Amino acid sequence: MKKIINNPSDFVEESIQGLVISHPEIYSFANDNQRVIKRTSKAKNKVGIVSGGGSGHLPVFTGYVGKGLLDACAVGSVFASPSVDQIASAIRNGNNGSGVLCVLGNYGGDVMNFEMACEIVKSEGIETRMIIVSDDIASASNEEKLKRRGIAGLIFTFKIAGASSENGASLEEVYNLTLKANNNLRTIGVAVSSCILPEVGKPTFELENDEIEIGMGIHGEPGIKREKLRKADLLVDDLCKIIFEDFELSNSDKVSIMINSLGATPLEELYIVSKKVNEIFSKKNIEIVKSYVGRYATSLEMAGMSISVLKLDDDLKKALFDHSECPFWIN
Amino acid sequence: MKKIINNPSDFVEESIQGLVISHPEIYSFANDNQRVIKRTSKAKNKVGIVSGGGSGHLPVFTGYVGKGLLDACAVGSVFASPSVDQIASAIRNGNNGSGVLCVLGNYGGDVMNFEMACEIVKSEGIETRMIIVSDDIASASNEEKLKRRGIAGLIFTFKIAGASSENGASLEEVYNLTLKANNNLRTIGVAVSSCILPEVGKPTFELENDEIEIGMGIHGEPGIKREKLRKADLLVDDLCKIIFEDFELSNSDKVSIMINSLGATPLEELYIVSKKVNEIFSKKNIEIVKSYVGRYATSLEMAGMSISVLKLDDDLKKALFDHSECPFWIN
Amino acid sequence: MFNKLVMIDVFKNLLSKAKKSYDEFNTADGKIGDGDLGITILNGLEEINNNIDKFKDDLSINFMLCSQAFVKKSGSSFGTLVAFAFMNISKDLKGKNTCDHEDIINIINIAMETIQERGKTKLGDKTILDSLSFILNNLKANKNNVNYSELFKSSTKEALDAFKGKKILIGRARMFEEKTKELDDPGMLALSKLSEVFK
Amino acid sequence: MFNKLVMIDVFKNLLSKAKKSYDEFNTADGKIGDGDLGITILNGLEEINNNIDKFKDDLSINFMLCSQAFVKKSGSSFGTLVAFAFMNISKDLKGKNTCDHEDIINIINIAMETIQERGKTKLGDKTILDSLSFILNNLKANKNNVNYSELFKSSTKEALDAFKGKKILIGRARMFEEKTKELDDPGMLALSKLSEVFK
Ligand SMILES: Nc1ncnc2c1ncn2[C@@H]1O[C@H](COP(=O)(O)OP(=O)(O)O)[C@@H](O)[C@H]1O
Ligand SMILES: Nc1ncnc2c1ncn2[C@@H]1O[C@H](COP(=O)(O)OP(=O)(O)O)[C@@H](O)[C@H]1O
Ligand SMILES: [Mg+2]
Ligand SMILES: [Mg+2]
Ligand SMILES: [Mg+2]
Ligand SMILES: [Mg+2]
Repeated sequence: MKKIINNPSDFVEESIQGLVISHPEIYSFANDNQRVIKRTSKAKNKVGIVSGGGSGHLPVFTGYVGKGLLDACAVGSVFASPSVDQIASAIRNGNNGSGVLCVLGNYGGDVMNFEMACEIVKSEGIETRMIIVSDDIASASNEEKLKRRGIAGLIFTFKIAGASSENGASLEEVYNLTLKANNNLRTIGVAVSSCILPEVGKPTFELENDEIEIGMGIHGEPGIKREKLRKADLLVDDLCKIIFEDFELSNSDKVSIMINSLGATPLEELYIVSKKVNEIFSKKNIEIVKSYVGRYATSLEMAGMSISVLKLDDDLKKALFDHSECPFWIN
Repeated sequence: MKKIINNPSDFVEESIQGLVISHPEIYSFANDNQRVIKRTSKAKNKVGIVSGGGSGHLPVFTGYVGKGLLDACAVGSVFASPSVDQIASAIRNGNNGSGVLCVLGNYGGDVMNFEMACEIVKSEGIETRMIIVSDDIASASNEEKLKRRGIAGLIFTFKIAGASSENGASLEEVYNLTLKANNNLRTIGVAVSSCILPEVGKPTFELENDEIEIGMGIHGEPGIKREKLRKADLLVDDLCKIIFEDFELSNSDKVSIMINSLGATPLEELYIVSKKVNEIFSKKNIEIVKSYVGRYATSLEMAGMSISVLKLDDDLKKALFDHSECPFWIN
Repeated sequence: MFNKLVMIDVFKNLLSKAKKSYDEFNTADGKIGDGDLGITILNGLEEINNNIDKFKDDLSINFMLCSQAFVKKSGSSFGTLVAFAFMNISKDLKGKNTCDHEDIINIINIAMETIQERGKTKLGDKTILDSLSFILNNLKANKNNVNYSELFKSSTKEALDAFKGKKILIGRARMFEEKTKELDDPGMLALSKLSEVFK
Repeated sequence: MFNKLVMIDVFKNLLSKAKKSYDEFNTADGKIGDGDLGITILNGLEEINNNIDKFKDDLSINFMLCSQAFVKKSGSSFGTLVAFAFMNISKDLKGKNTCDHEDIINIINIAMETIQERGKTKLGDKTILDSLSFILNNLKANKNNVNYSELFKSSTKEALDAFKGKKILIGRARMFEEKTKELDDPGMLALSKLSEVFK
């Protein structure tokens, strides 16, 4: 995979500079930190929603800064956590005087750094809560759901938290609704080919020509099993089985689904997957209220995709459909 | 590149079925033709905007069906023109009683089939005009601009035509504004790696590990020259030079740009490109009113990108920013 | 004499030839175009052969089936032109069960007119139109005891030779300018290879 | 005795060792994690060495520089834990120019507390915490004429051996369950390899 880049060491800086210069009406740099992106039109008197994480996953994380989504975001190096400093700055910039909810994926470095940053800003008088998103079924058993990684489902939690805060909910209320979203969220993914870190220059992992890896993480962490590539319908059947085994969904349930490409896998394939997912859910009489199909959380140019399910109640549904403004989310 | 598909021969049908089932509020199948997608909420008393072309380019073509964009679209096989039948059906379905503007890329098969389809529906009393989009600088000299291929710039013409028709313009007026858009439009692209046609199963072309191809078409047609891969900034410099040599832009001009990925090239790289394009234009005092950065016109999982420039006047600018509804265009 | 049985035979042979030449045609097209000429030809001929048991004595019906096959299976220029040509030939042959020499001349004429009209091509652009014009001229020059197989083969070969060193002036190839001088037009090359099956 | 000069020497040696072991650490981490442990360690040590001429006699300052280097260059768990540990060590060593045996015990103690608190790890989870605990025990058991190089090397090796056949209970590795029994924890492996440079 050939990359259209300059110096690998400038990869992150240049790409977020490009983001800000391309959409100045949405994104701005924080004044105090060039690895922090904040909303160009700062919100007032609402709970701030802040995220952060490694680069290489665009639109995750910083692409979701915008009205109705994130207020600020700390940008780490490729696949690496932002530093405590950067996160603390993001929290300060995302704070609108009503406390800040941090929404992040469950990765060791990120969690530790967010915890530390929260301690620091606490001493400055900023109240924070943390939602550690853990939607990846493959990364831990159901009993240990809290240890699961956060992957594409992250975006649902951004949207729910953002909408809830925009509607004037308190920090406690925003926290509770987002927690419910995280509890109602499951993702299972499959990788079919690796990506190449700009600084490393060779694939993170190798898969045989007829191999796929179920449950691979968005950094190329191994998944639960390596299997033979098979027809999309069979694969989707198996993935949905994994979801249903983990997550009881019944007849009258309403859900939103997200079919997410890890990067290279084209939309056509995602829609082939979405067709099958819709058929499977419809057979079970589970209503798909809304499907999101596209590149929402990527791993550079990795090929593969994930299926996310968010079970909705009235509050979550309202928050999902609420207005927002960002180039990567269509209402 | 491993594909998540079923039978290659079902690739197109299944992907558009997935599109319709995933976004039923936007897309519907025509009653008379399963290769024609129309708006779910049919417009009234406005000029119909119809397109069509090969599959494998999503969101192009059929993804741009929606209010303020296309009324209907004929879906060809992968990289192949839809048939005369299919196009004629798309025109009938896109017709709201006020005539139909066909907007298509300049490819032999497409042009011939659209011409034929227009003759057929004429005998049924449907008035049509045709805009053959020709934005690809690499595919013919400036003197032969009309022979150029249509690539990512297509989307701008869809948006302009759709907005203009939505505002109640006559067929003649919609035609004229869209023609102006096509005249004001330039695209130059570069491919860095090939895609694989589902039915062929091997790469359409091969590039050496350090090679890129300037001006490659979205079906893998050779470009104007094969060169060494170089730093993004140098590449963008050269591509912008090609644009400026072809297209006189001056000090006070306002433009919109589109940085488009052919598929695998990730957003991070597009933003690195966008940053440089913004810097170059800003040095020339050309105002970029709006940047679109993403996957707007793809070639399956090909890697590479293109830069499009649309010169704006007040009418074009208004049409560009007008409201529209489709999962692939954010207002 | 050309009739239903000959036509069936020809299309069976064309299909097996197209299978053999699949990669060659794709590769030739890939040098200057999108590399789908082998696909176009093979898909169209396969679809014709899938419908070959619908062939009737009335040649008009058969050419319409051929046209529909190419309409259904091809979206590339070559396939579209062939589809249009077959359609116009079908219209012209209404009610005919056999073709003699003059009819064959007429068929080539119709094909050339269709390509000129639909493809906006001129003679000399280095396309299949030029191959057909070599066939036409030779058909006109030889009226008795014609070995059609030989005539098609040699005419399409002559056409290829005649255009060596000339630029391709239409289609995707046009943009390559000088480079196209050394290359055969893929459509002309395909016609030449496919002609080897005529009886 | 540990002082500024020894510290400079240690970090120079650590860097050259990290360069040599870069692939090995990435590969070990890649088997159960995201394959960045070599990057994390190398980047952090390079950044420390880039700042090594800022080292002062006051060891507290030096450990703070080390902490900042890891904060700046690493976003992975290992790097973050190391950064926190260096920070807490720095706080503890304020004003100190040398470390004796008891100080070194204290340093290891602080590192372990930090990792337990920040990493929410327990002894026995098969992580770097366990390697440190073997070092600590051996430091406590040997007070005179200690060859630190040997002690670190043998302790981290003992730790590796002690955990062969046990599951990794934390981090990305946890999900592999049985598979992790046969594997060394990449962090523990790295500490063992890196220990070979202590003088
Ligand atoms: N407008 C035209 N007029 C005559 N022949 C044409 C025309 N366009 C294409 N051809 C013939 O078809 C061949 C290419 O066919 P094809 O691969 O189907 O084109 P494409 O894929 O570019 O649509 C050319 O080599 C040429 O002989
Ligand atoms: N919470 C933790 N507590 C103690 N040690 C840990 C913890 N997390 C990771 N480690 C150590 O760091 C090593 C992995 O480091 P690293 O590659 O930086 O993790 P990651 O990339 O998953 O963030 C592990 O082998 C383990 O020894
Ligand atoms: Mg072709
Ligand atoms: Mg073609
Ligand atoms: Mg790691
Ligand atoms: Mg890591």
